Amino acid sequence: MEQVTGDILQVKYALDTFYFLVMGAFVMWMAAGFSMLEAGLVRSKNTAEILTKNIVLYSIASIMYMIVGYNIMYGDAISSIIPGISFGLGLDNAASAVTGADGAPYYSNLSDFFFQVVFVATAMSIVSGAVAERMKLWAFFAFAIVFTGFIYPIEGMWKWGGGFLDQAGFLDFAGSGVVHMAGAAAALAGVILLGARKGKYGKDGSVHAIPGANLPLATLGTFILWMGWFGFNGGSELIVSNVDEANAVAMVFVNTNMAAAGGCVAALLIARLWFGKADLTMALNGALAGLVSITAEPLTPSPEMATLIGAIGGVIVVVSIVMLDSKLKLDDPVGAISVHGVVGIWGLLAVCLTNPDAALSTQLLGIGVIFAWVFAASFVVWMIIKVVFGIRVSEEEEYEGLDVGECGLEAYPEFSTSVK
Amino acid sequence: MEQVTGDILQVKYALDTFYFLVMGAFVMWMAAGFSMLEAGLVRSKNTAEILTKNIVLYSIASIMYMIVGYNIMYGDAISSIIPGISFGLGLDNAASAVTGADGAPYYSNLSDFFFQVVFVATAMSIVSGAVAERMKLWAFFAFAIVFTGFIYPIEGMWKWGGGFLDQAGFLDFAGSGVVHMAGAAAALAGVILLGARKGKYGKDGSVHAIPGANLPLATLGTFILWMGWFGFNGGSELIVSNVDEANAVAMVFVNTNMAAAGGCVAALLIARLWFGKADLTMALNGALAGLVSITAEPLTPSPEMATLIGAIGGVIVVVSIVMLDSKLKLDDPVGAISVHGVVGIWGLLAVCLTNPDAALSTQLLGIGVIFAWVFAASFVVWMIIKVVFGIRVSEEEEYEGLDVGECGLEAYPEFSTSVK
Amino acid sequence: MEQVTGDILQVKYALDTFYFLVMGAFVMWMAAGFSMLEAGLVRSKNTAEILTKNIVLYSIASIMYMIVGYNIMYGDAISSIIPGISFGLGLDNAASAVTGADGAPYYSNLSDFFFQVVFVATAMSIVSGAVAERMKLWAFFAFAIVFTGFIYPIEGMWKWGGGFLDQAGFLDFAGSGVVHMAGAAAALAGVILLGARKGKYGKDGSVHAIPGANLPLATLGTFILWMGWFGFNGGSELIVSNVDEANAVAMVFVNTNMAAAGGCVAALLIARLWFGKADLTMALNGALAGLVSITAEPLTPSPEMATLIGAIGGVIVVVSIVMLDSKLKLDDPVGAISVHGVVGIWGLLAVCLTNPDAALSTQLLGIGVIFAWVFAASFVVWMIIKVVFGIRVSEEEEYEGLDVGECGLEAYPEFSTSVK
Amino acid sequence: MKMITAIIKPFKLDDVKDALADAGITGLTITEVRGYGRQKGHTELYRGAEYNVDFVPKTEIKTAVPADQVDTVVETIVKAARTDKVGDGKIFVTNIDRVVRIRTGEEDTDALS
Amino acid sequence: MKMITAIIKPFKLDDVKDALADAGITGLTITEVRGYGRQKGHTELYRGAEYNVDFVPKTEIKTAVPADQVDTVVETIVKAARTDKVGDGKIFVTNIDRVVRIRTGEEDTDALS
Amino acid sequence: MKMITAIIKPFKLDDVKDALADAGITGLTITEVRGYGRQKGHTELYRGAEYNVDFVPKTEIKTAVPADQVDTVVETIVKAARTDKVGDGKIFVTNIDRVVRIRTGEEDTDALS
Ligand SMILES: Nc1ncnc2c1ncn2[C@@H]1O[C@H](COP(=O)(O)OP(=O)(O)O)[C@@H](O)[C@H]1O
Ligand SMILES: Nc1ncnc2c1ncn2[C@@H]1O[C@H](COP(=O)(O)OP(=O)(O)O)[C@@H](O)[C@H]1O
Ligand SMILES: Nc1ncnc2c1ncn2[C@@H]1O[C@H](COP(=O)(O)OP(=O)(O)O)[C@@H](O)[C@H]1O
Repeated sequence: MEQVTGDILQVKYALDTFYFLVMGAFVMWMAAGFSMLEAGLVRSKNTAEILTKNIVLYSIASIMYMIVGYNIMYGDAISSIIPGISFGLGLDNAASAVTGADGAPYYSNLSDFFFQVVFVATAMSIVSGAVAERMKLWAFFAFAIVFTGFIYPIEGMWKWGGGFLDQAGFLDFAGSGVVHMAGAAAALAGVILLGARKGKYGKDGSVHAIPGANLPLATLGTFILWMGWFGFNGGSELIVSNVDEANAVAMVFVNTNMAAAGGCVAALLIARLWFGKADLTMALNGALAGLVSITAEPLTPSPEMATLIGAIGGVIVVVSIVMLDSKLKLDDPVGAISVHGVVGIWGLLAVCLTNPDAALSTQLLGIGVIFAWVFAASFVVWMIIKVVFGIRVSEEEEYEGLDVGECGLEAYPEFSTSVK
Repeated sequence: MEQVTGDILQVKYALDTFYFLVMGAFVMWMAAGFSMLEAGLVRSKNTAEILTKNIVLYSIASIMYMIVGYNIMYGDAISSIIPGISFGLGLDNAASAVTGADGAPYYSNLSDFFFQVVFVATAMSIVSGAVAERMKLWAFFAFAIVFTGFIYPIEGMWKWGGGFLDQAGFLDFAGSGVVHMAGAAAALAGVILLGARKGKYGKDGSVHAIPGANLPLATLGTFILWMGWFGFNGGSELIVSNVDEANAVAMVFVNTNMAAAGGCVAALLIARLWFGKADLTMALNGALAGLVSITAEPLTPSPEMATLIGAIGGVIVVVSIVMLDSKLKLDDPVGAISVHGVVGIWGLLAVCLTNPDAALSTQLLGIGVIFAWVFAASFVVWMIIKVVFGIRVSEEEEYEGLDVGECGLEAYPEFSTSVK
Repeated sequence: MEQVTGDILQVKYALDTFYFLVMGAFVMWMAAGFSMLEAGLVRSKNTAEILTKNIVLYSIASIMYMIVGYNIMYGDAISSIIPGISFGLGLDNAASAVTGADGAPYYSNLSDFFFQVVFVATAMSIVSGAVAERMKLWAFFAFAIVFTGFIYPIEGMWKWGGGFLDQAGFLDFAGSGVVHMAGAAAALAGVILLGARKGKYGKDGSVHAIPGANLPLATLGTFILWMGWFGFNGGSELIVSNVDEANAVAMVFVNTNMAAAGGCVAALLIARLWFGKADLTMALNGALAGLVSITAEPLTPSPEMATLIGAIGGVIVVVSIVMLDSKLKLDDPVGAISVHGVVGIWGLLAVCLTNPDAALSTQLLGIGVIFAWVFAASFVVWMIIKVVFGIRVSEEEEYEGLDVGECGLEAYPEFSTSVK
Repeated sequence: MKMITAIIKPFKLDDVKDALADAGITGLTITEVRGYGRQKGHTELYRGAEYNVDFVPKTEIKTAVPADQVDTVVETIVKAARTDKVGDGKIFVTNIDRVVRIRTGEEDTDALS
Repeated sequence: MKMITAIIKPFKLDDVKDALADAGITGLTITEVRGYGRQKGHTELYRGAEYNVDFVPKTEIKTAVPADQVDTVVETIVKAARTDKVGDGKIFVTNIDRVVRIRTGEEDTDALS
Repeated sequence: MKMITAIIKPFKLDDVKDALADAGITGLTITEVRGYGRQKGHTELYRGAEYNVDFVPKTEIKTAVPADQVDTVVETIVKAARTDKVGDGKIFVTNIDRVVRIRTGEEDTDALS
């Protein structure tokens, strides 16, 4: 009998671990999504560079989080604010522990690491799009090291590592705040220090559009992100191996899908009404906004409510993109600050609509704390990099394109034309 | 002991739910496949528009099916022909029900919804390719609302909702008919009402090829569909959690793969013999035809037989594409009517080759009923849209491209040349 | 009680089968990765042809391995060197066998076939890139038939089929040697017989770069391969359904990811130091080299060690690509021989660093045997094809591009410019 | 010999080519160009920001002909390329001193036949 | 009438276009070309192998003007396109025998207004 | 000064460029064009339907030279571009009234050196 119970626990452990790994692989896939989205929304002369940034940032994130980030976020903390520091990954669970007493582990520690490491890469991917087409490649990598090794893990510890935000009752299921708004805050600090692309704003304050070179890529990127998000939110339930948890994961999948659908349709409608055209890039940003909106709470809303939350996110993102672009003159080529930052805040607030455990004040506290920390810390780091190495390429390199300047090659050597 | 049995039932429920969700995510991924396939096979000036259609139709399908479609298809029906109507999604299963008596649920209701909703999106995706490069964007969306909310769910209820086709013994495992031929029938009605693209047919009846702008995208789309089809067919077994079911799912995976391989090789060979060249687009359509062929019955054939069924599908699709194009003058830029419609019929007939429960007459009944209903209903809806709003863009917009006309942007602003 | 134990065994069987199928689908997805990688790294005029090669080679591999290859590799062998020959696939396991005595099957035979068939396709995909832009399409297919039906299965039997290499203690977890180096050896034989592309080397021995036409595609391909590799290595653990196995699979996922990250960063750094530019294509090859490096042993290294093993692979690949290209004048457009062959050898040797069961001499034996067999057999087959049909297109066709010559269409009819 | 250079609307290329072929002109070189003239391009909104498309795609056709065929050719092009809408384009006639056919070294009118 | 053909750096196109518009020139045809001159292109390493980019992207602007406007136009272009760095480009002035506006059939200076 | 315009097969560009460089010509502007002539293009089947590729890719090379160098340059191009197969292309020589170097304002032969 004990043998049988042990066997069942082992199977559950295996199922939960496998679930975690599959969901993690889906999230890893989001790295490809960000790459394609960003590569599609920049000009052809800066495409190889943004691709280099994306694949290398994912690699840097993996390495830094393994070395120190994971332990900062989930290791023994000094206090609920100050994390401890230690290095490397520990051993996995023994079979005996799993079949042991109450509170036995549900899944492999390493599967947990895998799931977590793809999250930090997601946060960092948000940054690359916003600073595209003008930031130095190696300055970006320097920032990536600090962000993925320290800035993100510290605020991550405050919430998911059981720190003070968690204790205060701040709710963020899969990371509208911890991941998305954090990435956007780091991006915002970078964009402010970096300035707009040459030619984006006329001397007379006029705003010029700089169309992305390859919209099929951008669309592919959005679909990849949409798919990967099933892992992002679906895996954040952490367990699947009993009826209640399985139902919860199913609910998360459905709501994630519905919010994206709502955001996509809403953004397209707004764009159509406002600009007179069905701006594809807005539909794409709308779908992503729907996904960000639901990420803080994909479990408690009904599917209808999730659609609505996503749709509101879709409206917000269009308004925010236009405002940041034309009023605040913050040049964000892919709309990352709006999609992940502004809509991330909406997502955190929307938790209060359906989750009885949420309190508006605590949600605001969380938003304020995460934003303040990430923005301030990032600002300082960008500033140091700016002073020491410089963060912006020369004007000439910007005209010629970063591909040739930084990477020594062209993304489309046979297609691209000389103008623009 | 009871506790243990309950635990096992819970694990099985969890495994089946998880399986359903993963398979569903694969099917969702097919939306990206259709987008890339279609974006690759149209001209560059119509690419952004077809992408917009694809991502938005997926969103519309999700929303409409949630609101009303799912209930029409699987809710309480008035008779075996007339479905009932109700709105929204119900609660999920309680743990107690799962561990209860015989006939307990296997998997989460919401995971079932998720799996079903991606199917309706697939059916709708078939339509977009056939009417590409000339249909008004918003007319298409209007049709999508009706098709995904009503036309598809009604015929879906007749078979999968336990309606009269199911009762008659009509067999369609994963939807060669319910999904693929249905999509093609709706597409056919649209194509007939819409007419061919300008320049497709000369005044003298000559047929002009209009090459797709980006074949790597089309190939990527085909690979995505191939991958997603493992979910489409593999998930349609519905259960995986015991030896027989696991074996069945494995068989479905193998046969799905083999049929695609057979279709791809056969279509390439035919194209080589017939046209003198190894037409890549035919190899792609051949692979898809193989997949459609096996979808009605991926379980009973041996892998060798599955290869053959797929190969016949690959031959049929090449012949059908050429006939529709040059004899019937039905202009279908991506070959959707042939791939999903003509080959869908072949798939439904091929069930009789290996499944002893199948009867040719019943299969023909099912083909006739589904085709007649979807074609007729779609024709009426397209006609209403045509009369009220118009379904075709102006000749000038068609020359300039729908991207600028409908979406206000270009898919490849830096690459595309002016000719064509 | 017995019923319960049987139920648990059934669930485990189902879980392992499902795990196998999902991992196999990930590996199948690598076919898309190779397609996109290769399509991105050739010139636009040869893009449709390389796509045709890729999707059709996958189909041929599926069919040949079903007909004869699988049985050669895993059927009853005549001796530990000479495989037996038989055709077709057998029946799957009965439920009674699963719940029977010791040594009962863990998972569906057909799921095993599915997992294995995608491996042979991977090996064959390696070849297509190396011989790109000059080999005749149908000569390539002829080789694919022999390679996937015989050459690969025979050496596969020596290791994974329990043949003499296995008995000698040669270790190759997921196929750095059996799959990757084997593919590279076949490619090398082809490249030697084929010669370099026109214009690659000047009469004075100068080396000319021939840039790939579409680096976003190449990057997408790399991300797809990275993702698919979780299935490739993760599935090669074969079982997941208890604590130890689940932990092992998790470790394999983590190490696979870390090795790729290490390879990517290392290759980029070397390229930057050596060439002065952050060559994106080297970062991509570096990530793949990291993956190949860890494939022979992804389980015993710590994640830190895996990162290092991958990083060394990343350094090796850059040096190897440059040496093969400029010193040995072996023209390999995508670097396949270096990534899969040279680094495959490194991976096999690196097993000795962490696996106490490994012996350097046995690893060298395995490397020698596999390389010698595959190279020699492939050389003979290529030679026969060369003599009988010819393997290289005419000079004129090479200038015009294989797309028009072999496939009768262009990959990008609206974009490509005439120069190059 | 004269060089006739016509800037036309891209979708008229086939008509012009066919008309010229009918008129016995069998040598053409075409270039994809972009034009700026009375037909003013348009302003679009991309992500809510203005986007001027100042230049309109045009196709340039060049054909070298003996001086005595200039009138016919000009007329043929005008007829075939005309849509009566702004932006139909221009034809420029310029003088050529010398023509050489690379393959044979033939010169002048021989090189054109 | 004269045809003024200017080869300029691509990013100067907007400046030149605006300057010409200010000078009353409202018809232009531009072509994307690649140039080889004193500005020598550069050698890159792609995957460790040399890669000569001999040709530099340039934009060619053609505008047909009445003979008496040539000096103004040339001057305007020189001023707007100049960066004082090698590779600023060249202007060529050639003679046009005849101009026809396709839409109306108008000829010569009428066709240019 | 004369403008020499040569339409050649694209893959001959490097040979022609090198031959011209050896002959002391250091300024070129090239354009990607498509040609229609004796070399007739071809008919393909795409998805079973006919597809005429009437126009063949060609490269146009323009170089402005002092009048006394015309013969050498023409000869050099003919030699380097010749494959003796139909479609090798044509060379056109036209007159230039005036040349200006944008960077310095130098005129005519000074602008070409
Ligand atoms: N002065 C000019 N020089 C060179 N090209 C010109 C000139 N004027 C017009 N063009 C070309 O002719 C095209 C059509 O001219 P436009 O003024 O728009 O219409 P139309 O010829 O019908 O009056 C322009 O897009 C441009 O390419
Ligand atoms: N002789 C020539 N004939 C045709 N085009 C030329 C000639 N010389 C230069 N060009 C064009 O002018 C461009 C600029 O010339 P270049 O010699 O690089 O600089 P600069 O004009 O400043 O001396 C070249 O890239 C080429 O397109
Ligand atoms: N009369 C012409 N005017 C302008 N370009 C021409 C003319 N005739 C030929 N060409 C150009 O020269 C190219 C080669 O001409 P073609 O007649 O095919 O071969 P060949 O020059 O060997 O006789 C054509 O593709 C076209 O670009």
